[in-house]
Amino acid sequence: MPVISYREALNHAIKEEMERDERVFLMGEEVGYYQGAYKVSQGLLQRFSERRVIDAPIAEMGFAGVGIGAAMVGLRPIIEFMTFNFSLVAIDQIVNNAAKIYQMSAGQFPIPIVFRGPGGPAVQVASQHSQALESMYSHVPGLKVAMPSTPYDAKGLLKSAVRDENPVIFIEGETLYNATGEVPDEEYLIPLGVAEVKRQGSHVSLIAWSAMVPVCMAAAEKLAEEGIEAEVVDPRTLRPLDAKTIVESVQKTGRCVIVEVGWPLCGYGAEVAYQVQRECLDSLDAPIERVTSEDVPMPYALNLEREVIPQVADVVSAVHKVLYLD
Amino acid sequence: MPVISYREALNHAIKEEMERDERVFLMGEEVGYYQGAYKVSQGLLQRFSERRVIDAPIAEMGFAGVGIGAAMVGLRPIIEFMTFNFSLVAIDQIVNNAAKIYQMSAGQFPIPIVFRGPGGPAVQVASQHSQALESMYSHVPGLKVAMPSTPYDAKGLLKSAVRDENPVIFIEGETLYNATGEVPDEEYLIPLGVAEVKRQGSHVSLIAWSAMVPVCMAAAEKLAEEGIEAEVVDPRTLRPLDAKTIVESVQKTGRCVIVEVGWPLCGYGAEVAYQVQRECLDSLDAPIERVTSEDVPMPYALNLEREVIPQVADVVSAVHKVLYLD
Amino acid sequence: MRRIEPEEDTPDTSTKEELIPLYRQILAIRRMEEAAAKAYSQGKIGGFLHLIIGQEAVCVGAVSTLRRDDYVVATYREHGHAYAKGVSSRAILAELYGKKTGVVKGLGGSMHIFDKPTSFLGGYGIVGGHVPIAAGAGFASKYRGDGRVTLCFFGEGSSTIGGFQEGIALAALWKLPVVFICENNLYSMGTPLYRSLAVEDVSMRALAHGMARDRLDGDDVIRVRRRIQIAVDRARESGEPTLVEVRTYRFRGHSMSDPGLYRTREEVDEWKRRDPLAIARRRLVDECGASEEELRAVEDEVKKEIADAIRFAEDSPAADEYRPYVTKESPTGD
Amino acid sequence: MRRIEPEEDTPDTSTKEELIPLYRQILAIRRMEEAAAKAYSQGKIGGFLHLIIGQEAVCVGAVSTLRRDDYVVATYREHGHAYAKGVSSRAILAELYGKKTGVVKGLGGSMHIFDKPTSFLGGYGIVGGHVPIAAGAGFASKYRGDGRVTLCFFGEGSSTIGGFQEGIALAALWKLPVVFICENNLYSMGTPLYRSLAVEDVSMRALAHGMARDRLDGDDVIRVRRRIQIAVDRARESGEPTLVEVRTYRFRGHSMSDPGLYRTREEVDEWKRRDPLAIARRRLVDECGASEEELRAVEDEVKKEIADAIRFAEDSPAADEYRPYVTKESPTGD
Ligand SMILES: Cc1ncc(C[n+]2csc(CCOP(=O)(O)OP(=O)(O)O)c2C)c(N)n1
Ligand SMILES: Cc1ncc(C[n+]2csc(CCOP(=O)(O)OP(=O)(O)O)c2C)c(N)n1
Ligand SMILES: [Mg+2]
Ligand SMILES: [Mg+2]
Repeated sequence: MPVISYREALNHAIKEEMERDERVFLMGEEVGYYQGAYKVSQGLLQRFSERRVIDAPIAEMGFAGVGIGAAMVGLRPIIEFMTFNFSLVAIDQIVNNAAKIYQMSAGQFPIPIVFRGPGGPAVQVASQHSQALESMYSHVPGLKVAMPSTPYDAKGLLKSAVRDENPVIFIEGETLYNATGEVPDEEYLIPLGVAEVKRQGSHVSLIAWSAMVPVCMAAAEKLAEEGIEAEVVDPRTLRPLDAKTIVESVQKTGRCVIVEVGWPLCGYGAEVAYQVQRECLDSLDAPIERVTSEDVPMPYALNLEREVIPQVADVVSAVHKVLYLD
Repeated sequence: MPVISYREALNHAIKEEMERDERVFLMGEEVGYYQGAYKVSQGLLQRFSERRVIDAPIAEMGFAGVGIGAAMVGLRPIIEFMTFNFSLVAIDQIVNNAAKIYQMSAGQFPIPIVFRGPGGPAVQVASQHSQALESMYSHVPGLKVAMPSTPYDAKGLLKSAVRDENPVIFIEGETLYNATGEVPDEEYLIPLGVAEVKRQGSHVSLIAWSAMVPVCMAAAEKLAEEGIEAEVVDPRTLRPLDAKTIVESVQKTGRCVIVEVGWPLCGYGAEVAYQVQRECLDSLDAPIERVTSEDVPMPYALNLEREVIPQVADVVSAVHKVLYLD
Repeated sequence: MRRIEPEEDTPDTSTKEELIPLYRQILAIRRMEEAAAKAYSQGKIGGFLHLIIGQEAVCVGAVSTLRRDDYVVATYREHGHAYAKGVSSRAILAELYGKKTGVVKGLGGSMHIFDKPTSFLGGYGIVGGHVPIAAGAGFASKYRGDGRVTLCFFGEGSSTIGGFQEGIALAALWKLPVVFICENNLYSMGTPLYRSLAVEDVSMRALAHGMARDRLDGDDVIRVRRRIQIAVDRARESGEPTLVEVRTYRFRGHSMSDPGLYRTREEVDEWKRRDPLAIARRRLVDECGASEEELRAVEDEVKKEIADAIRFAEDSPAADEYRPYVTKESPTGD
Repeated sequence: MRRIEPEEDTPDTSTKEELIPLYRQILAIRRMEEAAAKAYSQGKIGGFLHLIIGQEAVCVGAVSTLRRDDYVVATYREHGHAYAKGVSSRAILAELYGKKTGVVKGLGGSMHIFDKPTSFLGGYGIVGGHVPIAAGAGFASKYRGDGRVTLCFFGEGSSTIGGFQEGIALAALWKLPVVFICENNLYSMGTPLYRSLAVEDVSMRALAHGMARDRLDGDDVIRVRRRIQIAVDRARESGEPTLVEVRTYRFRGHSMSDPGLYRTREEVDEWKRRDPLAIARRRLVDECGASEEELRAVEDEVKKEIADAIRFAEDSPAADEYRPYVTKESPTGD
């Protein structure tokens, strides 16, 4: 199977969907002539022209709303946020309009729109540019939230997101763009709301998404050297959440560590922990542990940033804790 | 002790703090000549003049930022959002500026500011005006979040919020403004980060804040008729959270029901559930239950709204469930 | 009283054929709003209720320039706009009553009227938030080349917030066929113009974007119709947006819960003397030679319509479903 | 090339006493930025690095009109503004290196310089988000009557977003002593002016708010100083804000990661012929009778300063604390 990057997988997904459906267009800052701030839209302007690949001025609230209005009347916009840090100036459009118009109109106006872009801390871009906001978006009924961790998932999920009849918040891993993986040439879709076990294991369940999946896979390798077999479950979609797959894993392993790059208080992992304890209380051999970034705005200095963001070693010691090996 | 309304308690707190500290001012839509959309600022313009009670145009992002800038250089603003539904157009200012400037400036510029106003569903104001956003704000390091449930707490917490050196998100219960309670004439403060047991009980712990506290108190009365003694714990501040008081209660009762008016997925209650299970796994006699609003945008019709929002009966049956009486 | 045109300004003449339907709409909206106010005071309508009484000529005159498939985007004060676009008084009042037969099945209430058949894209509750949506509808028309025009209504108090400012900036930059109509009723809740705007001429907001602009008084439905027609033609023909400020006045408070103490009796009375309903009727009689009989016939018909609509609302079954309208079934995933 | 003043426009004459310190600052900023670029390419600086090379005369000329206790609020492209306000090249470069001795202890990096002693209220990373903050500093000055003036810098690409639009609207409505300075360098990342603005004259954004405005070319530091002085005096004396557009050009890409392929060599070269550094030096020699020796002395001094600052940054200890700067100890509650 061809091996391509996460970036290319996203690019192919957008290209294929735009070829497939004339109603799909891409709008955002620098998506056209500049080929995308992270080059995800490479070549699309040349392929589809200014009509369907639209460079927007810096006005996220405005062009997010333009996308919602266009979706109301039958188009299928893909709105790129240069990064999701900048989605905060547009979040009212997403929460009060995109997520609610289908309900306010009693089903007359579905909003088939995708808001996509990188999320989560990159490297040394400091506090205003290093935020993981998935728990905020996952909180809101009417939205769907997808966060792929591999090129294969990125392509399959984005294509599904574009075909979905609802607003989808599609958060890409800013540090994953160069990650490579096998992606078939044939078309495929990955349904929203279906988790995947990325690694089989019997001793502990690691629940992680986006950039924390590779961290957990690395931790699992390390743990394997100690004879600890970790199972890595990637929900892939945070709303709707495929709790079943997670619960089955924890019922099998009896131990659960949830790893996320976001802040601890009210992080998405708290929701996972709640659902797991409700279904697995009797099969839990240890309290559920969470590994998160520290409860601080991100510092700039590399050494401090490393202290703040979950590292492989943090996951390993959390596993030791739930196995009472610490 | 004098009995006053929640609205009056807030009004007195603002008045006293403005009298005490010349740097404190109140800014927001209709806070002056109109005396406040919910009349919380009744009489303040007359008492303090246009200089310190400022009617702002409809520009939440703008005047939230004005408050932050003023706080940076030494003033102590109280910014009123007519309701917290409208804070979403200003959330970037709160998350990216108010919460981070103290960190970005390495401690040079603290931001002593209060963002206050009603939150949570009122009655039949429909989906764009019926949201409980506390879990979004509680997620953000650098902020504090307070949500009083009684006139006494409202006054004591608001006065502390105004004196705090950090940005405080102060969410008032839109349906509590007319609630009355005893409030002493003498000055008092309630520290941020200290929960209160509103009712003693031994069979189950009900964790609730803001408008859900009276609902839980009513449920506790009903349960008492069946001989079930519910303990009601009100964290009062969601960030920082006084987990200790909650944990002690659950360790005593062995059963925990968390009640919130917000949406279920990634609601604040999930965080409480995570912290409780981590500390109380062995003392839990049943999985932690949560009672929340349904996972839907709020419908307008009264009968539907009632179905969506947690009612006393919902709390009672959740308690039956954790007691295995259902 | 702040007029825009000089007192002596006389709007173009009209004909019975043109004016009677407009008069009928103004009257029906007036009666519908009065009926809603009554029902609200009886506790049959809940939540917020923002009436447009006194401003009817603006939405009626403006929407009368549209084709049925043109779009209208409005605020929470939108009953009149929806009615003018073709939503029935039955569907509107049943919605205010929170009934299953309401235009949005009792899910939206007064602030959130949406109606696909008449291309009414909604009533919105977040100030300024609907302006980019209107630009989006215009964007879609340009994308498709469907020749549709979008009208976007908002109040003068909403002309500062980012959503409005970004929305018009994008419409101007991308040349979208949208007419932005500011219903300047001199107050934003209790705040008079001069305390919310540095420049009272809202149309000047267009200058920064090279957008066409216009200003007029909104008491005469024919004037509104003529002037908005120019902007609508511009949008339809050249695809360019216009910002139009229309001076008007609400006779009631901001919403039912507002006693409106911030305005003097005199001021309100002065404006009532320019009641768009009375002006339209006067012009029908004086200029268009309409007979009292003709007009009374219209008035009786409207009376019946609203009485029937209220009965319909009263008798309709309560709203009963909301879960199907959160997430739409999709080919992939739940 | 889009000039604002006619080519023949000759700015006011200056004196050695006035111009040498300004020339020195422009030069120091130029060398500091070049040193930063070098360190970045060596991997000693991380994250985003936005250089102001080519635009130095704007911040130097503008900030030179201020008192030490006046406020400056800037963007992520703020090294020059901070230096002009008095932050040392040591503190700035050590920050870029992520060192404990940096102006914000390695917590902010290139985009977030804050310095209380010089009333430098920060470098901000969210476009437009800092504009209301500048209005807030101005609000505080008015509230206290302390006579301070606030300068707020932003790019032309940031003149559409809500934060900017609401910020200037409030400053105009409340008459706040703030000068809003648009550094119009013709590009917003890779987007040229004409694709991001319907009207290229950014100063026209002031018309909607009745705000004073001005436009000028930013290549001559004396011109900038004279014209900004007028706005600063207005703010100080009448408390009124001004919106000033200054045309300028960045010689490098948007940030270190931008190759700048969207501009032709010719365009860049044409602008380099108007290098503000060269223009200031030429004026010193031609008009102010400065000798080559004098200037070389300044240049050696600057060279030493930056070399020392780099050494300081290199030798400083790594950043080592961040937890104390999340929540401040307060009288009540943690
Ligand atoms: C973002 C936001 N802030 C505040 C409000 C509360 N609010 C609703 S209507 C209104 C006044 C609007 O005045 P104007 O735009 O002049 O319209 P009018 O009501 O006069 O028709 C306010 C402040 C809101 N709905 N949205
Ligand atoms: C709200 C927001 N959207 C997008 C960005 C990404 N971004 C950073 S700088 C920039 C271009 C700004 O251009 P301009 O305002 O002209 O300033 P210049 O960089 O030219 O000095 C963009 C799009 C951001 N920082 N904030
Ligand atoms: Mg108004
Ligand atoms: Mg620029």
